[in-house]
Amino acid sequence: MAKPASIKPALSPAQLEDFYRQMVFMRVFEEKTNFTYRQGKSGGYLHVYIGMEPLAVSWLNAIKKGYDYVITAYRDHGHALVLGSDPVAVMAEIMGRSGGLSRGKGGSMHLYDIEKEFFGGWGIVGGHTALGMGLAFAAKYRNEDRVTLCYLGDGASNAGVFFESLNMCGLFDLPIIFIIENNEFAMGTRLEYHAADTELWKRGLPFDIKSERLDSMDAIKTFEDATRIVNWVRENKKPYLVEAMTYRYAGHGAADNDQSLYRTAEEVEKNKQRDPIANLKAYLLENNIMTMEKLEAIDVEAENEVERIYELADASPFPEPHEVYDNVYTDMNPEVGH
Amino acid sequence: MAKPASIKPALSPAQLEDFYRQMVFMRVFEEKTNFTYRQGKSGGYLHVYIGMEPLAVSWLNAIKKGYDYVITAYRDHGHALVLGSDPVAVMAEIMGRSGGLSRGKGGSMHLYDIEKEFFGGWGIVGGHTALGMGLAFAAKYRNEDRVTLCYLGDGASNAGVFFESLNMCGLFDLPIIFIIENNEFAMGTRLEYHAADTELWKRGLPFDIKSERLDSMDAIKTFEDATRIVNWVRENKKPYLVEAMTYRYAGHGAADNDQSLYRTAEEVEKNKQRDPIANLKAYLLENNIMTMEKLEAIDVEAENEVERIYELADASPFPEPHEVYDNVYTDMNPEVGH
Amino acid sequence: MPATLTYREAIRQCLVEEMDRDDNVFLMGEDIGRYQGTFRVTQGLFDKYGPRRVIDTPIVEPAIVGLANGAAMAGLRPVIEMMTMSFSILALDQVINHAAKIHYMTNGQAKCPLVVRGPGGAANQLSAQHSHSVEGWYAHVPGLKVVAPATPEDAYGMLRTAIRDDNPVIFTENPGLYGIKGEIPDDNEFAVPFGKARIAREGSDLTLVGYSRMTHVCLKAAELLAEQGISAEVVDVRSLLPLDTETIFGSVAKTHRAVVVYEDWKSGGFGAEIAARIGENCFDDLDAPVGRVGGLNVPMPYARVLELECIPNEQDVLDAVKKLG
Amino acid sequence: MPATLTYREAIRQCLVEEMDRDDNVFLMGEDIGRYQGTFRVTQGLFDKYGPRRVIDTPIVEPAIVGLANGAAMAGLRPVIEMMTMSFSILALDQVINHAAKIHYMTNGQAKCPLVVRGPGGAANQLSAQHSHSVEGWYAHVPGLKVVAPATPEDAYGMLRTAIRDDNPVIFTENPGLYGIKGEIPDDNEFAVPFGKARIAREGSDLTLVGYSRMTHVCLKAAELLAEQGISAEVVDVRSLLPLDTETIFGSVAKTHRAVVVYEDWKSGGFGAEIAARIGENCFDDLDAPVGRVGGLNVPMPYARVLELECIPNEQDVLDAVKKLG
Ligand SMILES: Cc1ncc(C[n+]2csc(CCOP(=O)(O)OP(=O)(O)O)c2C)c(N)n1
Ligand SMILES: Cc1ncc(C[n+]2csc(CCOP(=O)(O)OP(=O)(O)O)c2C)c(N)n1
Ligand SMILES: [Mg+2]
Ligand SMILES: [Mg+2]
Repeated sequence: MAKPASIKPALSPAQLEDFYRQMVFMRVFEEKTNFTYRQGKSGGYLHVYIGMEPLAVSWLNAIKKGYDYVITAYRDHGHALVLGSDPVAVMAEIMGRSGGLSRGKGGSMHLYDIEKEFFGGWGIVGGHTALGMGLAFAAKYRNEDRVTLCYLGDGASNAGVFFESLNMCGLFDLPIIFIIENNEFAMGTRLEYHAADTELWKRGLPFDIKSERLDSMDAIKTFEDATRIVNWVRENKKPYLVEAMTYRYAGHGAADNDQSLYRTAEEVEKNKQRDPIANLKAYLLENNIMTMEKLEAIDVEAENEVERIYELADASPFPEPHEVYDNVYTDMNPEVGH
Repeated sequence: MAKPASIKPALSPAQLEDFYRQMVFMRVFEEKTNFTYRQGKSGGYLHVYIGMEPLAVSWLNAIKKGYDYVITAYRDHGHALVLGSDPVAVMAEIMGRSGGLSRGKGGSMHLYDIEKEFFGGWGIVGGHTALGMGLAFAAKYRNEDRVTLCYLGDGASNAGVFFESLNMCGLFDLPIIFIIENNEFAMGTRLEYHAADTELWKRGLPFDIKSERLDSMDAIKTFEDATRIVNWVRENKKPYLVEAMTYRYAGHGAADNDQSLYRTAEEVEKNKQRDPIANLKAYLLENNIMTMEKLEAIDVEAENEVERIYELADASPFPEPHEVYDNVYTDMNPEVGH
Repeated sequence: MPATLTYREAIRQCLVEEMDRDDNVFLMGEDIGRYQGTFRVTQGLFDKYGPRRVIDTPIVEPAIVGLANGAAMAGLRPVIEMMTMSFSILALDQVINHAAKIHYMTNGQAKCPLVVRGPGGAANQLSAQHSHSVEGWYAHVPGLKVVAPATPEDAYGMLRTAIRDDNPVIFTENPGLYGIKGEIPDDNEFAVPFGKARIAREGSDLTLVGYSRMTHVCLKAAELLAEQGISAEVVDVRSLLPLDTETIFGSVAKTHRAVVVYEDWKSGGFGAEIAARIGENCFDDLDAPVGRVGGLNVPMPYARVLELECIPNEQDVLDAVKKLG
Repeated sequence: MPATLTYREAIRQCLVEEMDRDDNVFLMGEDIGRYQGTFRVTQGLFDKYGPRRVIDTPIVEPAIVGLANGAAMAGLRPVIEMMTMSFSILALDQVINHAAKIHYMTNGQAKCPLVVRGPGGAANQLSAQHSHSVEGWYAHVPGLKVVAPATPEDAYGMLRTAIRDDNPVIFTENPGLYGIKGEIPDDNEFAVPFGKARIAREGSDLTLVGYSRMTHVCLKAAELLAEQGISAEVVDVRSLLPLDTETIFGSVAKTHRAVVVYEDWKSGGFGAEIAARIGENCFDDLDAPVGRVGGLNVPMPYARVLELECIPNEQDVLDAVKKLG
């Protein structure tokens, strides 16, 4: 008997190609953001999703984009891109330009595209999980069937406010999926040095919340899992907790340039065997879904596209100094001057 | 085969009598504190342990008093009494007198007797659980075999800092016992309205912490459980989580005078069948350990003793106004004046 | 017809009217529903609106405010009760580092129409951990609005403004105010704008500047001063952020003397900001240094005799006035 | 022989000396051990002392400070690193409502010898949530001591005082200071007492009052003023709580003019307290109102061009001086 579509969705060849394109684009885009950092064209803290792409591509293609709510921490470029933000505005924001999503007020860590129901982009580890709960609360309050996706790191999964939120989400039956991106590190601190039990999916157990651990390096499987869980939450209007097993290939952020303090080059190399893009590429070739030629064309296209985006972003002017006072309030100015 | 003493300690008749005496004394003492409140001789927030006595008597007689560390929230009279604080100083503190444990600076919620290793007495729900962790940390740091008992309420067991502390205690292998006093209410909010899953012992599950639920209305059984667990923690130098099932007969605090908002009189009556003092009394009679005469003599003795304590406390003068500046710092004065 | 209500009732009435007007307004907090609120401000509202709109929570201030932030970003208008403002300290990160920055970091894409209300300051022997005045910390934070009404009318009218405001508003009450009575206009659109101080009493010889319960202490002091032939003007600041310096400076320009009165710890309290601004802007008007009366710089002790030492009263104000010379 | 060290190294050296001296001293914080500290202040210490005394933690500021409070009550001397002081906002309840009150609520039975240290203020484009100056909030709280050294020597000597102090001490650094160099005495008992301001530069025409990195901004401004023939005295406050008003007032008595400079948001920052005290106590000495220069009252924006608008610089000080007339 064939499984029903809602449980195992078939990804068409066109969709698979699209997934590949989105992941490659994301990776090239983020490598470019690292370049801007090295060039001094962006600053502060800048964190890429390299190696973790299926968490954005597979999950965000499993929800109703522009309807379901999405929120994450500071490792947020990928989410904006998949949700359909103008990539020039994303790059410009990262470069602190007036063409940025927030005209340079937010930067890499604070991307928002509220029209697309993308709620950021937050810098306080764990803090946004309560905001995610609030989004889900609003959907339930208005009796909408929106689902909220709330991403957080393994490090963030220790934060008190996250547990408080799990309890409230369970208590109020809020339609939210918490995705713990277990990339094995909280900055320079390995999982086993920050979590008493490294099986983070167990954090749902005290709250009667369905919880599971999922491999998240395989874009196709992740899409299937995501579809299943998103459907479940939409139907059952209850929270769900996912521990997504992944790995961070890059440093914690662009400024993290001594990774030997917390991992070996061999470990990184070993994990690169799980690279979700290489994975998908191999699958597409082995199953004759796409040719090497076509795949390479997509790679080149991504390079060109990102170059064009970068140049457009770089052409965007810096904000005007007086803008510093804009949007502190909706309706008044703050006290002006030093 | 007889169970080894460390697993099932025999309580001698003398000890049983002593338990009874301590519980009765505690109850009469606390009824008197409520009286002082009604008389306007004490103020603020005042919370009694009535119905929950075994949590103090049985546990604190299972530890090494004056060596093991004890910390709790604001429902703290019983702990001070069992740990051997001068009851006049306890009563005087509750009445805000200079003869009080803190010369009236702390009040009912903030009793401390540091010489006796009693660390209070805290008013911020959940906040002291991290302090408890710190006590256990210090014991481990100095390679002592002290155990820390940290009590908290069912309401407090939702607090983020408690989960953060559980994780750290698990991570660092700290010798601490968290006792969640599940008295079914957080002020006027019933358990099921504040906890997504009312089995609070599960809160240890994500952190690989041994956790169990225990009936705590039976003083003898509680003492056995306590002895077993204290021994285990002392030997294994690891944390332990206990959900202690109990019930609060009094209002949340002395100012909570409309309990019908959250429970029925029948419910309270029903729970009074579990009254730990009546329980123990029945056991002592049934097993011919004590006579009714002796038991009643103890009751009367407690009444007289508490009356004497109250009078001594009431004779203690109020602190002098200038004392307001004392002990803000160990070594200097704060800025003085309005 | 205007009604005479207590401060507590005035808040409740405004809550009812705003909830009736706008389904997006909801209340959330600890023991506010079934238990009717610790200070009974929300009495009856759970019965009236049910658990969808009057929501009892666990004791988790950070998550409560976080939930409200998220809900506000998604278009709702949460009104959060802090059982006491002392507990809001646990949620400061959510208020300061989230709510206050949402509009700015999104460059106006998102709004955070949040109200956090509850009693600030000392009640009666609640001891050190429960007696904080925190309005000064909040008033230091751009992105927030902070108000501290002293009368039932202002509580009623400013809460309306707060609920309809698209920015996060900290609305500080005071345990000592809940029982005071006053007239409320019979107008469910009555709103007191933020950023306008109120002359609570006119006078010509000196200006007493207060807010919240201290306004009443200033008024009592003014009466006692009047007996001594000194005519004190009392400015009730009401709104700390935005702050109506125009009214304050105007009064000082007239009286040439000022004493700022606040219950919070004296050193570093918001009264310092008010005093500094008067000093800076009214330099030529001032005939004496700007006086300040604040709470004693000690944690709040339990014993009533000590507690009373800490909280400013009218005698402390008189002493400060005397010191101006 | 005195050594020339960076501010970062000066702190590290003091940590080493105090850890060598007293086994009760331990370090705890996020990424301070194996990762050597985000700003590399604790570099090498994990290797030297091992995981018993240099402890990496999860990212749980409230529990970290709570643990430290408990450990301090039990006789240890924890030195906590906040990765940035912005994150200490999450732990404010533990600092303010626990650490600061332990000694008082126990009426002296317990002590809380805790040091919380880390960088406060803006670094470089860290945006709104990571750029807070919080020393003013802490300096408002009786029971805490709060210091903000500007030089390697003071960092070295004040950290020693902090670690040996039996009270909770907030020790604010600044990202912009870590790299500056200075001489450190060759004396592992060298300690700079709290509550003593430092005259960083003598002058006669006006007093600039600053602390932490702003001391250097004041010094630069003083140089520029000297070119204009104005002799500015610079008072480096160093210790906010206790505050050395004697030195500040003494300088103002000499110069008759003062400008207070701080990086924190201008409105409600601790500079307001300093300005208010000068205004109150030096009324007859002052020839002009007390000027203030603070950070712009906006959340910190990301774009460098905007960020630079927010942080006070020497030109802003010159402008304020000019305004005094
Ligand atoms: C409350 C708080 N404390 C500390 C930091 C500094 N910090 C930023 S990211 C980070 C590590 C977070 O790790 P994780 O949650 O696993 O997310 P990842 O970076 O791996 O995506 C730390 C410690 C912060 N931003 N907020
Ligand atoms: C952070 C904080 N929030 C709210 C309160 C007010 N409050 C005091 S006790 C209490 C209920 C706590 O219930 P529980 O933890 O079950 O302890 P119990 O009173 O039953 O012993 C509340 C809400 C507080 N003291 N601290
Ligand atoms: Mg991680
Ligand atoms: Mg309870």
